[in-house]
Amino acid sequence: MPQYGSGLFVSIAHLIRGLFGGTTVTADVVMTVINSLIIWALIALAALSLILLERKVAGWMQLRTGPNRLGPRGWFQTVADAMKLLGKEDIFPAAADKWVFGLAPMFVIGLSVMVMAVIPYGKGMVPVDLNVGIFYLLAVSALTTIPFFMAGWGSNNKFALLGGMRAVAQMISYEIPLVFSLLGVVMITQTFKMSAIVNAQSHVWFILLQPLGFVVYTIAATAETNRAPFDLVEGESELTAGAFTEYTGMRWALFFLGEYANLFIVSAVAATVFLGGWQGPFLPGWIWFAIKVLFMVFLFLWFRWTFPRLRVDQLMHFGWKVLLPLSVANILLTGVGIYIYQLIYPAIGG
Amino acid sequence: MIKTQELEINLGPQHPSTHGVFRMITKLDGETVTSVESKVGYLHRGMEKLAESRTYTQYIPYTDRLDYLASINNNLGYVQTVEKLMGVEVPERAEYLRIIFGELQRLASHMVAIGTGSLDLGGFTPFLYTFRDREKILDLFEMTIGGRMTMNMPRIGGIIEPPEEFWPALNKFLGEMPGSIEEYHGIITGNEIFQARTVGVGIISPELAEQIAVTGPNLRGSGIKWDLRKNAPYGIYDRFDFEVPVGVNGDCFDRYIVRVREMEESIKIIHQAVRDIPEGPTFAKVPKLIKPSVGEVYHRVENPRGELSFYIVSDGSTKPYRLRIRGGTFVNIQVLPYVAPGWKLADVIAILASLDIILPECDR
Amino acid sequence: MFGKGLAKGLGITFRHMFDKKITEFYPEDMPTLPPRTRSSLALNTPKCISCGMCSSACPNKVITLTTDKNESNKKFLTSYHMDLTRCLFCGLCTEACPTKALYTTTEFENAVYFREDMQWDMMQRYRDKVASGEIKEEVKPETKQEEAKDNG
Amino acid sequence: MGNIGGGLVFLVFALVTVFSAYLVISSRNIIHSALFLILTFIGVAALYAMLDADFLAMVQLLVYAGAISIMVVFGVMLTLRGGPENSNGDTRNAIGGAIAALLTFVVLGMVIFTNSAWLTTGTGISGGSTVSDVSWLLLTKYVVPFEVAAVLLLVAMVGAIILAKGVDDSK
Repeated sequence: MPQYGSGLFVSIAHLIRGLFGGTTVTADVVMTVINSLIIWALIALAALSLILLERKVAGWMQLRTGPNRLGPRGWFQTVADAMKLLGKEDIFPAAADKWVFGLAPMFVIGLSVMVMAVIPYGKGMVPVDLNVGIFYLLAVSALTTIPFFMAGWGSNNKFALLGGMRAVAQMISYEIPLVFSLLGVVMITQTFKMSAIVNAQSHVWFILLQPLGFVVYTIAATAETNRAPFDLVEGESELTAGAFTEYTGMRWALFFLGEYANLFIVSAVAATVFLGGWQGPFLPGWIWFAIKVLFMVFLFLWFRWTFPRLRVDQLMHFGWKVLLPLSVANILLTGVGIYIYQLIYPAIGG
Repeated sequence: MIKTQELEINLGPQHPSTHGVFRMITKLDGETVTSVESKVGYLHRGMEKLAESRTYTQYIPYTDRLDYLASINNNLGYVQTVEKLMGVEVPERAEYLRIIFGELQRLASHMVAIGTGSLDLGGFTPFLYTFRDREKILDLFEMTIGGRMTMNMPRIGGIIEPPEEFWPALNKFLGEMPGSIEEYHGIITGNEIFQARTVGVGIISPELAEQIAVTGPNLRGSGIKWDLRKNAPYGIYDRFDFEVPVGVNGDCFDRYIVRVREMEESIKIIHQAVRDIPEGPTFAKVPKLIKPSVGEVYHRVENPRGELSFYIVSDGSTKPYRLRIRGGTFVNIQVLPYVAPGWKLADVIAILASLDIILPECDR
Repeated sequence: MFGKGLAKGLGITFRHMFDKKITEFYPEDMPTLPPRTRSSLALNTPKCISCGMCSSACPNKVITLTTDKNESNKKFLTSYHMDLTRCLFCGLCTEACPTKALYTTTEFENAVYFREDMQWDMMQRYRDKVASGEIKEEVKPETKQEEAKDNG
Repeated sequence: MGNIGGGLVFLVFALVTVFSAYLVISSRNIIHSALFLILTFIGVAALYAMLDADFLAMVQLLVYAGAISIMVVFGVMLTLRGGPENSNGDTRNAIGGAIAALLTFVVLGMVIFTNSAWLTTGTGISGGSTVSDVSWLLLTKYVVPFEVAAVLLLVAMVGAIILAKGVDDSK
């Protein structure tokens, strides 16, 4: 396995592997444990920093400074908030469906961990490089509907129920354009493997080949993460806090964590699939990856702090009647494009 | 047709989007609202009864607390009513100052209306932009009278003279205002999502508006050109040249855009007033103890939220025998059960926001 | 074209990201309020002529003052109490004051932990202010000081 | 899957699948039933993945657990009258059900164990991943069934829309 210039983390991983005898089962198990610990840490880190970033960006856009009290320029604010949430009372509503209500937040975070396992963070830095990587990612993130529904139902609260219903309806409608928008890239690369998709972009980023796919993906991903202008699940102006109305303390914080982990995931997928992943000159791959993810995150934050919210039927209308045809058209165009390309360069494709 | 179970939801009295303590009992079929029952009165403080135990002057600060976003307009309405009862002639300069401050207050109030309107549709940032500009107006008020929300500024027979530094600050504000309105248009009016949420939503037909006696921008949004400043001028409004903007469809967007255009008209009025304001005293000769003769009086003014009128019965003592307030919100809110059904839950919030209610005025 | 308005909005928010922020860092940078600000009330005791105009101008009976008469039949203040829990900060009392002994100040940090702390003894507050050097005590007529001494 | 670890994992997922399938039918609360159904689907997906049918596993996850079960849940949630307690009714014909299940089990077992061709594992068509195999087969050998299924789904969709829109009640 040539790992030239692959950077710090890969070397560390090799070192640890070497300690346990290279490719033995023990080494595999140890690496899996370490990888999952890293992913957990990454989720916590991503959520904490993204929450702060969100508040800072929101502040700047609104002519405020954002959090500015704790630590240098307020950079420790979310840490303090997390501590506060940890210390809060965990309230179960009397009429709640205890098991469903209690398990929902854990599923949110569990699914995020499952998804984050297949993202290529840098050259050779894919915790699990599945053959069906991107498809696995979509399949698992489709399951994120369930915890939202569980939260909405389990709370036994009318606002929460409406929020849960919206979550389900919204995710079902946006899952399909999301999948289809990524299919164009899959058609070009002929693989679902995340690392192969990144490798295929060493010359040209797929945002240039798939601009329509990128646009559709960005919109669908905004809806998938329940962020404005598609934040109907929370919809605070009509549903107070939607599906999370009854949640308190750490359980609520887990939802929050899940939301930002999801934000990170969709940004990471966009960076991987459309922006060339960790490819880039001079800097190590994982730094390039971080830069691209931050760019996507900023895009989502920017949308959130500029746009009002769509109505639920407009959201459905937009998803089914605008995005879906667009994404199908994208697939068609890509197919035609590949066909023409193959006529010119018969070598490519299978 | 697949039927779903009807869901009864209490929006309010504690709810982020009911602008205070307003309660809507909504019945939902899925997301579609089938009926709305509006409940008011959670903020009832007996404002009318309080007047009976306060002297005429002492009641002025209470009118601040009717429509707290337009306190100077309330003050003016009340003060002019008492002046009408007593037959007091207010000095020219005071009249002009009243126009300036009344219109500044209208601007501030409309800024809140469009800002919170955007907030209720989920757009948080425009809300803070409007509040940034409102802050400038409040600074002007603070400079003049010392209050920001509850100004208690006009007095029976006059108004308080603003300090020297007020005039340059006012000019600076007026200079910045067109840019700000341009910004509102950019971030709210022109936004396709905002338009999708408001155009054609919650149409109040002119007939309905007339039957319920809706007033203010909500009435004008329905296309009826009725503005007391033009149709029954009080103070010296007849001397100013301004348009009465009206909407076409009577939907939420029209009510919004009428407010923005009224802001532009208000700026025009302030410009004219600043140009024409004469020198002179700002207080008429009024006895220290206000004791109107026996009689009754009715006076109405155009407030940012519709007509505000006072009806005072005097028994010749220093306190009103009976005082009755007709607030715009209380009437405007009554269209909700007629307009809301058939729309989605989020639309009801949009309609409520476009009505621009303020509960203290409604419940009194 | 669809999306033009959205793009314009995005442009506005992006521009504002680099604008000057308008946040006030309150406890560090105290805001300078205009002199007319009605955020607190203070009594300049020596100026007070104990006429009771403020008390009768108040819509909410915030002010209760007690007076006494000296030998020369001149009224002087024995206590001046304000119940801030009921105060509207409307400024009618300061307007009514003929000598401007009662005046509004720009101190705005009036929050207290206990309800009783909202009961202000204005004369005591004046003495505290003089003691802390915040305001200079007005030179009182010679006779008045003696009278005060006589009364205890 | 000869090693002990693989067998253990299989056992865990099989138990999860069977147990949650049992809970689907025994749960009194219909929402719980629906949620356990999702768990069953996920367990089945895991079993597929263990059989190296990773594409099928993902389809199972995406379509069954992600979409179909959600539709079930949605339908239940929207049409539920009264509380969720005892909404699943009694499982009355326990004996009859047991006999039917036993018979099904026996028949399946006979089919599996008497048909020796099932016991051998198939080899890939192109030697590539399962995805390319599946797509290759779908668009060549099985193109007619594929299109027929598509038409069937289209008909079902049209029917669903007509059902949902329904006849005007006001008549």
